[in-house]
Amino acid sequence: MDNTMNSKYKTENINESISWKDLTPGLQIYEAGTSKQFMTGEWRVNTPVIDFEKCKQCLLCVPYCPDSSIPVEDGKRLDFDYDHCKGCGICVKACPFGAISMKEGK
Amino acid sequence: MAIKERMSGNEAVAFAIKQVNPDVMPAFPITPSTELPQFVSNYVANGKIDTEFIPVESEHSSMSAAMGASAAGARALTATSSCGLALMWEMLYVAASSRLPIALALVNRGLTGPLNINCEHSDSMGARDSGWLQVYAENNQEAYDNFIMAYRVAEHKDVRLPIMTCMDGFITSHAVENITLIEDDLVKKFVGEYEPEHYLLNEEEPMAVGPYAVSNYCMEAKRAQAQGMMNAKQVFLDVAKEFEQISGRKYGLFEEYKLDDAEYAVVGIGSAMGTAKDAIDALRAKGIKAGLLKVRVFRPFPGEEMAAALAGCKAIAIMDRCESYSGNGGPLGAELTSALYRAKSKAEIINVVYGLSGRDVKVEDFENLYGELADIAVNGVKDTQYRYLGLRE
Amino acid sequence: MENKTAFNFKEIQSRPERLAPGHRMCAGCGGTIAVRNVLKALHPGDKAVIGNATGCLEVSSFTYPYTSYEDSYIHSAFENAGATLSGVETAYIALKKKGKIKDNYKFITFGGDGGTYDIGLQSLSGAMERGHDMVYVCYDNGAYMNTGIQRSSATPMFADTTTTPAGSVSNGKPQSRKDLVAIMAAHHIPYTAQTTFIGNMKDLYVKAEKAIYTQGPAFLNIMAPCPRGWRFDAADTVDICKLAVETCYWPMYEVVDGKWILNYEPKKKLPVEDFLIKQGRFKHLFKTGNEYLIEQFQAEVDRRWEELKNKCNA
Amino acid sequence: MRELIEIRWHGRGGQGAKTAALLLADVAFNIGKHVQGFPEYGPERMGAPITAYNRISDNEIRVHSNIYDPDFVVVVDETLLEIVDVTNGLKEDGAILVNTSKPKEEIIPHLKGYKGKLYTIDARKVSMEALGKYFPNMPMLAAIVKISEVMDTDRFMDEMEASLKHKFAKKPEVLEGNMKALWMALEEVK
Repeated sequence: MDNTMNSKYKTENINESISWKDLTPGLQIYEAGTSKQFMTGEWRVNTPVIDFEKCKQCLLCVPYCPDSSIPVEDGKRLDFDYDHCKGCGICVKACPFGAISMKEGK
Repeated sequence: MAIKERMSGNEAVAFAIKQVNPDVMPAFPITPSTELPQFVSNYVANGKIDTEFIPVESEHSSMSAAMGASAAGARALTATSSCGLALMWEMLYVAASSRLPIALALVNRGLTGPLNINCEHSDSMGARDSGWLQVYAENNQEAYDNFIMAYRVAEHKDVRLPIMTCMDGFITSHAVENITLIEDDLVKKFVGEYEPEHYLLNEEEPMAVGPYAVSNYCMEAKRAQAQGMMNAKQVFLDVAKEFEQISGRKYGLFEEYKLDDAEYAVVGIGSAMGTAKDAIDALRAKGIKAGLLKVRVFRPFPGEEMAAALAGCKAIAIMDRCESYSGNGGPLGAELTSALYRAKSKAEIINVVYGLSGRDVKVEDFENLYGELADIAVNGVKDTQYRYLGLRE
Repeated sequence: MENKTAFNFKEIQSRPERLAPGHRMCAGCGGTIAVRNVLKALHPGDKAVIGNATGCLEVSSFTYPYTSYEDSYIHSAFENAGATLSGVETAYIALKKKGKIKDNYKFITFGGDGGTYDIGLQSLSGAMERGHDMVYVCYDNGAYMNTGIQRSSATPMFADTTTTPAGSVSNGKPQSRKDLVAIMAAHHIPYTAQTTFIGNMKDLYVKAEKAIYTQGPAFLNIMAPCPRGWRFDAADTVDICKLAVETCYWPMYEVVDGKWILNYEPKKKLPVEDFLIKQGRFKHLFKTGNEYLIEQFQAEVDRRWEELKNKCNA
Repeated sequence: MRELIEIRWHGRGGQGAKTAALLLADVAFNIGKHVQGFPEYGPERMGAPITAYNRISDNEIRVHSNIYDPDFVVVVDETLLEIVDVTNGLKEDGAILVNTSKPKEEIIPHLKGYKGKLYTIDARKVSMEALGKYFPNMPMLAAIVKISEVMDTDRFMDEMEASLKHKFAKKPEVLEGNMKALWMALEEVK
């Protein structure tokens, strides 16, 4: 298989306007985690906001996020991944320190 | 060179499985294919095969596990009959649309209603639109040969579809007949190693199989799958040509027996076509120009090619060992009639349903049928073009 | 087999994400929380193949061309996640034997309660009985949510679903829940456990790790609240889980090599109505005159709790 | 030998008629014949009447129907004479072989006026004497080989010895008993 063939099968090159000849056979995908390219942040109506002053970096909010939208780096949580956060608000209640609040809108 | 043996059809296919030595075989027993998992289990128990056998709890699970194994990068197969195939039905479509080159050794038996264990093609014919390649055998030799060629077609990059190799339940599966086997090393070389381009257990590249696809992708995906089926025609022929080199046996998409100058032709599938050959020889001795077209590859359907081969015939009986309950004949009848129409055939055509639930078909049945064709060629189709053979009226 | 390292919450949270964002599950979906955290229990660097029964998770986490899995993934149908993954696991054995693959792989499959308790029960039972080295994880949200909240055999008694609607002559689902964990334990597999999301989810991580790293088949049942189907505000997920455990509606326990172990016993068992009242699907139970239904529900919870304690003390 | 020999076996499930048919196919194959050996298909149950078939030919056999006009019929269990039409379609220039201890005169009335030859053998006696157990298929096999002239009996015995030696490599006493049963049957059939 040459390189042009391989890049043809990259998720970023697959969209709803390409020919049937250019789809991956059996609609298989040969990459991992390509859903990152799909921005579910657009679904959000209300938005969680973190107050890093109050945040104790206990990370308790992290496992409760259904959208893997609380990135952790070097043992510390970063700001929300607003490209993907759907604004469910679970993290607000998961936080024992009241560091997360919801604001209306995006 | 070639090894002369005598074996039942099931033994022959089991022997082919042993020679091909696939990676994974999930299977569930059902008459008359039960011997296949039994033989393979015996090979496994005695270290004669590397195959991992999975004694699944149903045929639905055999096809599901076969899919898992195939997607994972293994050469997978299963075997079944009748209701077992029906229980797999849903997964047949999924296996094909996932483009997984699984082999299924099918031992044809009628679908239940009423319960019966004998030969009929209603099981595989019902699955004819599931996206599987289908190849049929007249006898144990062809069943063996077809299985050896199976993966070469299914795994071909232009095809990538699962394949069903079919033989007649009991008549072929359980009858001991002469057979010529091919040496192990020749088979091994012919079939080759399975080296899939993408697979779940590829350490270098993760892969995802079986998505939900919105309409904007689905129709295109189905068209792409259909292309694999169309491409398979040429691949079947190419593989058969190579096979001839190791076996000396010639295969096409179908077999023509004394069809060149035939005025009256029978078209059919499976073991009864051998019986028809005896009838043809007897009729030819009397100067009657009888001929036969025996379908080997049913999926993809070689309609154009068959119509061309039948071009000189005055009257044709298309035989279905299957009632499709369309009220209009059987599946082969429907599809070939349409191909003949497109080829502007002038032949008179009848569609004959025969051999249901193991109803025997004799040489004299065929002799009578050819007699009827001779009459039809002159006087046209009198009663209905769709009729039963060997039925008590 | 046992997890040798002590539980380290921060370390687990720092592991690379194995369920990528961008999936299309509902906002606040409990099923996704279950999947994400089970996958976090995989040791970083270990390879895995993830299986999946058709359901909300499948249609939302692998919507062509977007896969949310950082590992290889396979879905084939609704009722066969057990069989499908058993085929993958067997292929692994075959290919490893032939020297075609070198890495070690783990096999984890997810199904909702529809695909697990009901239509996929046979396939699951077969896979567990045959002893494949795999984990089957049921994210139990107690109804067929993907098709629009129809009852399943995991639906609690009296729940209002679209096929057991509460009406003028109906109190919702007449039957109580199937005890699938006991059925799985009856397969005498090495590891079976039930959990949900509590506190820092230590219980879930420990069980997931045991399930994944125990040789042979393992089954995990995880209560995964569905805000839509249960009718509560997604933000209340944490409370709902806590109440399910504190009322003993959803006990946390495990069966290890045939030994039943209760992992948590509330200091003060709360009345089940505390759990029920939070959810719209039980609203009709709180109408005047329906107190007896709550009593019946409580009696069932009590009976099962006592039975479980007996098993664990035996 | 006839160009194509067709044989029909009548027995009861569990008696070994099907095995005998397959054994006959085996030995005929070993001497270079084209063969078919197959039972009439259905759920096989101990004691129920069963039918099995052989075709043996010098040419390729393509026909796949049952046998309606056999050259020979073998009746492994004489009690079947009363319930099965064993001579149905049997060619007059062929023969029927019946496993019985009775004189032929007592068998003839059950043959519905069949004009061809009747052979009998007491397979029970042969089997008990040679093997100490009742396995009728070996004596019946030897007898039908002799009657049908499907092959030379010396050649048949050589082939059987070779294949039984292979099959019972670890049980020489079983080999000996079976060979004795075959020898006796060749002598006793009349």
